[in-house]
Amino acid sequence: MSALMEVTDVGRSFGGFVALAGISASFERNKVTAVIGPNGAGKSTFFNVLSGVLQPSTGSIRFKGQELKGLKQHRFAHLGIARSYQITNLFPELSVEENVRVAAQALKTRYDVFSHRDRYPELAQKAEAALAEVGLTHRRARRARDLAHGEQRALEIAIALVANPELLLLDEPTAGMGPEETKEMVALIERLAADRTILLVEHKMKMILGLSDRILVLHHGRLIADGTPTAVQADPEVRRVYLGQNDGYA
Amino acid sequence: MDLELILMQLFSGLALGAILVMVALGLTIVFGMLGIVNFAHGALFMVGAYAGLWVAAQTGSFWWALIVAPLAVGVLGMLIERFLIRPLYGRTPDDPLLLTFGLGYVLVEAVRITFGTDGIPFSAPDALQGVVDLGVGYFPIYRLFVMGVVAVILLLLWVALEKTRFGLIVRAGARDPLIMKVLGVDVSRLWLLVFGLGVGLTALGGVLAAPMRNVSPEMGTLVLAEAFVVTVIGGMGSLLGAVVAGLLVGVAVSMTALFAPEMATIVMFGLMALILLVRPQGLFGRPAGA
Amino acid sequence: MTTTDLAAGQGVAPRTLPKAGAALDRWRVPLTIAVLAVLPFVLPSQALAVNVLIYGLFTVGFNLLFGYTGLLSFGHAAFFGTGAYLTGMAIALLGFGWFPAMLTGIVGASLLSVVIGALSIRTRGIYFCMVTLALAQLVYYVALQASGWTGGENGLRGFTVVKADLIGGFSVNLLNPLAKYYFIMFFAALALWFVSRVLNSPFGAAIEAVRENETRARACGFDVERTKLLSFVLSGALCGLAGTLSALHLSIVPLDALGVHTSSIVVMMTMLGGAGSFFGPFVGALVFLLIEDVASLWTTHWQLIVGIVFILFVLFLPKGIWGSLIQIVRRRRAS
Amino acid sequence: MTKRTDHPLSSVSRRTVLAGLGAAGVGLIASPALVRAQAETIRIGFPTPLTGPFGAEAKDQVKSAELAVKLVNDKGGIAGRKVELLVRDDKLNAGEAATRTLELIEKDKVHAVVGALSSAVQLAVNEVTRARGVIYVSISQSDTINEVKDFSKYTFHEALNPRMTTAAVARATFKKGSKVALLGADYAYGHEMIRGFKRAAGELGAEIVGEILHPFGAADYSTLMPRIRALKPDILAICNFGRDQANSIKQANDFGMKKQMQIVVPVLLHNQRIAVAPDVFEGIIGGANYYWALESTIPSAKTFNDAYKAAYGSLPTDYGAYGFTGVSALLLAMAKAGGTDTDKVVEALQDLKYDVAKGPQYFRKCDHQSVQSVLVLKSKAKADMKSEQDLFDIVENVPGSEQMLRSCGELGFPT
Repeated sequence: MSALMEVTDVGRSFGGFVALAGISASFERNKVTAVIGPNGAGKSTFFNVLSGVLQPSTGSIRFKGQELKGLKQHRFAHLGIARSYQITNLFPELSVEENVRVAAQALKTRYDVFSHRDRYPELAQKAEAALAEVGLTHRRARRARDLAHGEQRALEIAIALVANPELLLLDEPTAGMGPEETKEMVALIERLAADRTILLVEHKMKMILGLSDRILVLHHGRLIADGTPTAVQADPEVRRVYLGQNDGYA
Repeated sequence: MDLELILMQLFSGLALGAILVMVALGLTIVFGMLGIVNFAHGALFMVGAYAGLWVAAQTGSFWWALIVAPLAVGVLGMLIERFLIRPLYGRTPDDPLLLTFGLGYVLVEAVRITFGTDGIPFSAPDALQGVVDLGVGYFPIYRLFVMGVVAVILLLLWVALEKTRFGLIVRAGARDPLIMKVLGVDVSRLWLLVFGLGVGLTALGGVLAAPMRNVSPEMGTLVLAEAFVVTVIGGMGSLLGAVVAGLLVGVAVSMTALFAPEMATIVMFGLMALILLVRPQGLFGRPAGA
Repeated sequence: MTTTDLAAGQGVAPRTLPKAGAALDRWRVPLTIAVLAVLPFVLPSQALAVNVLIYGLFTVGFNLLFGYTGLLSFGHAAFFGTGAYLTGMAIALLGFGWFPAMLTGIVGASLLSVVIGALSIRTRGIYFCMVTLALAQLVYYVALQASGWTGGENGLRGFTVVKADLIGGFSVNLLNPLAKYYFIMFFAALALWFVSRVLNSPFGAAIEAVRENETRARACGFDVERTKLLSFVLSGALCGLAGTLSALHLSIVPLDALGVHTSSIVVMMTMLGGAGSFFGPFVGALVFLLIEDVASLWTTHWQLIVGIVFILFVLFLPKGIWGSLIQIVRRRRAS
Repeated sequence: MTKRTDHPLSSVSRRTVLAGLGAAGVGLIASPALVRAQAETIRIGFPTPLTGPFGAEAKDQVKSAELAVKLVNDKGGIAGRKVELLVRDDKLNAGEAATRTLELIEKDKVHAVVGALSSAVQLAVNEVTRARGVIYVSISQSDTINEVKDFSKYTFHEALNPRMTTAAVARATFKKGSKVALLGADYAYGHEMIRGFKRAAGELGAEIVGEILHPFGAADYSTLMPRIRALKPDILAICNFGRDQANSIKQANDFGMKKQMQIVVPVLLHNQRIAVAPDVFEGIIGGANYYWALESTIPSAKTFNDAYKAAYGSLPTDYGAYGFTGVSALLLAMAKAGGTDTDKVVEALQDLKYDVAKGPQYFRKCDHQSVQSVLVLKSKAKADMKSEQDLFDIVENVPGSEQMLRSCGELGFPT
């Protein structure tokens, strides 16, 4: 079986500034891969290119054999790629249940202006399932903006999850969380990893080392290391890059 | 069509352009610095004209009106910012737009109550009356004077914004209010001043326009439209854009006048629509959403 | 661009209502129709009641775009006016019956909204507002110039429908104010029912998602541009219907139907009533027209009152009358 | 026509359709009976743009109209019935005017409507009253309403129209061989004035050297001035109205045009002249329906001025006078008809010969246009003004004649 996603020589520049250059990597099914790197290394750009927010300037991205370059962003979700955001990015005035259901709906029906929403019971079921998976069932009727921070992070993942994506891109899922909340999130990601391919950006090294099967290290827009956590930890260039930047994460 | 007429037409176009620049200045500054589309712009222009009228009547001097009225209306602008607009920061950008829209109604009606619904005569000072022979045709001295004033104001603004510390802060504040906080600049006072400046310039435009266009409560309606056209074409918030667009529109209208003068308004709005579609941020504006 | 793009999100009430409101919500169409049905007996005049119907419907159409999709247009007069003009022109110039003429108006307004919508949704926020304003002004000036068809500044006349023939030989006498009221109310009710369906539909959820968070909606798989365009066209069609009814009601089409003033009052009505709520538009239209009607009887400076009321709403009640009521009820329930 | 008695739904339909529209049935019963006591007040609706740029003219109209009503009531009313004027603000908006007129007819049950100050509003009111068979005396200037397309048996035009004013002004100013340039607003009223001047020029042997249109409601005319000057006309006829007129004349003045040509306008507005400095208007010639100084030659003008002064302490204005002559003509006809029976009042208006403020007037048979004198005025220099109200010299008082109007055939009426 071939890789789920194949990234070949992808680059992206803004005006004259090269944010990403010559990245090649392939992602196997049902593995957790972490992308790390110092601030400004190009992690966000890489994520945005993989999720269709930005078009790559060069190179190609294949997902299940299909070229993604040139596709509109909203098509990515339909192909089975979902993402969460680093900064909480919900539908603030909608209820928790509506947040998830509308996400599920995007793949099912987008322009039905006439039948009642309840005519799509499977959407509600999917939403319930996703909420149950992240442990938010009891908050179903709350407005998203009224949730606690940890709960909003969980909802963030539920929205991505409800599309039942094959590839899940998580952008700093534990950002701003305390130790307790972080622990819960790690457990959640571990559960999800059982039957999904996950790509995540994180700063918390301890967590990454425990969670990932593989780590990509970006620096100045280039891929400087790619391997198992142990291999990457031992990599001299990675050590050099992170030396002095060891702000308590590692 | 002889060359003389075309030259004269070109000159009239540039002169009209200068007036359009003047009309749009306040709108573009307030948008550029505060991100607020001031729908009361036309009304404040009109209030400026009436304030000038009142000062001129009290002092008997156009020159006093030219100085005092913009200052007074500028203070009114600061009050508006402080009590009506400031509560809206942090809400959607639509809210200040809607508020100033309502404010426009109030100002027009307030002037109608105070000064009546009819227009009021307002003449240029004797020194500026009459016409001068430009070689290709006659031109009113007063319009030449307005062109001069606009040039001086633009120069002053340019120096103030590009060459002073205040200008540096204002420009930085326009890009990122957060930086201002970090630098310890009192952003709210800055915005108060900028809004006051914008409104004061708008009022100055009103005083200057008064001897050319008759002073009436509705005189701002068209001004708002003209200012929008110029600001949008030039790029909202760009001073250079306002100048280029003002002159461009002036010349376009003037050249239209040679063939189909009745199409002048359509040409203005058509130009604006075209720019919005091809280059929504305008000729010199920063791209939207950035 | 920040990841949380709230530019599209208006300060509007969510559709999620407390349980007390749920019943109200379920019966919203019959309830609105019931209230509308008694309006002619409650308001000072039937002409005012008809205006509440027409402007209420206009506001409902506008609210679909502004309140629910989060797009502030300052050019909706284009659709209202086009609906009105095409209806009048179909009768006066082509000799159509009232119903084909109505269809002409609605279809024409919808087509125009496809064009204006496609051009304007490429921009956002304040720019969207300006593009719609500019394009609507173009439509206005075109109508002013094309005076051979539109009557220009004099307005369109000569299409008074005295009697609307129904199927099977029945007819409604439109010179009788009450009959005309219920005739127009029938179409308003139909439109309300349709809007209610739209809001309850999956598409209704989609536009709210776009309003709340465009970026996220796109990541979820919504084609944001197409969703906005469809909402724009539905909105344009409804406003066109309102224009159509206004033409039949007044038996003239004033050029002002296409003017900035018409675009503005629908914004004001929506803000007064409450953007993004089902009942808001009719509440807004009713309150606005009442203020105007009553105030203009005892002062010529009624615009001062309208302006002040509007400012107070923007400052203190941005959710409008109905939106604020919902909020109060929700707070009560929460505490 | 007995429109108000009609049932909302024709009898056939009531059985079926009404079932679904129960409330309509209620309305049927609720709709007021029409048989009214003979002593009932006569109500006259008066839509006028109290708000907006013509607020001052509108207020003058209301004052004059109320004076006309008062004078009749003081003499015991009409057939023992008091007359009441119901003033409504039409906001200079045709849609608003139509709504207000519907309200006046349906709710206030007026017996007639008088008013309007713009062509669009006038045509809107005309459309509404025509369909409902209500008498309307229009007091706004337009050529359009004279044409057969908008003809209503129930509508009478008290105001002058562009054809009349341009004819009179041209007669007083155009000479054989005069070179005339036309500057006009690009809308119906502007076109009508231009057409009028062109026709008059043809008759008088003057030459039209150019015709320049400007957008309706323009604020700046500077770009048109070089072209006008290049035409080297003897006379510049400015064909626009209100603020457009004030702005274009002011700017023509700024460009020194008055030194090279005589500026004429079809209608010289009293209040507009006050709103603009006297030196701007100095020497400009234009038409008018009324000017108070007529009192030196016309007795009825003196009576009107005196009554107006007694009531309000000032002199009536041009547009104000329309309110007086329009309402007075209607009331005279009602008195002749002995009440408010529509057909009788229409008949009486058709036969009416009246002189209430400006000399003899009557309504022409085919289009119901009031045939009346047109004043040609010249704006005075500030130094020559003896009082605040002393604005114009009367150049000529052109007596009313059907010659000044387009013929009934031209308007599309069967001849």
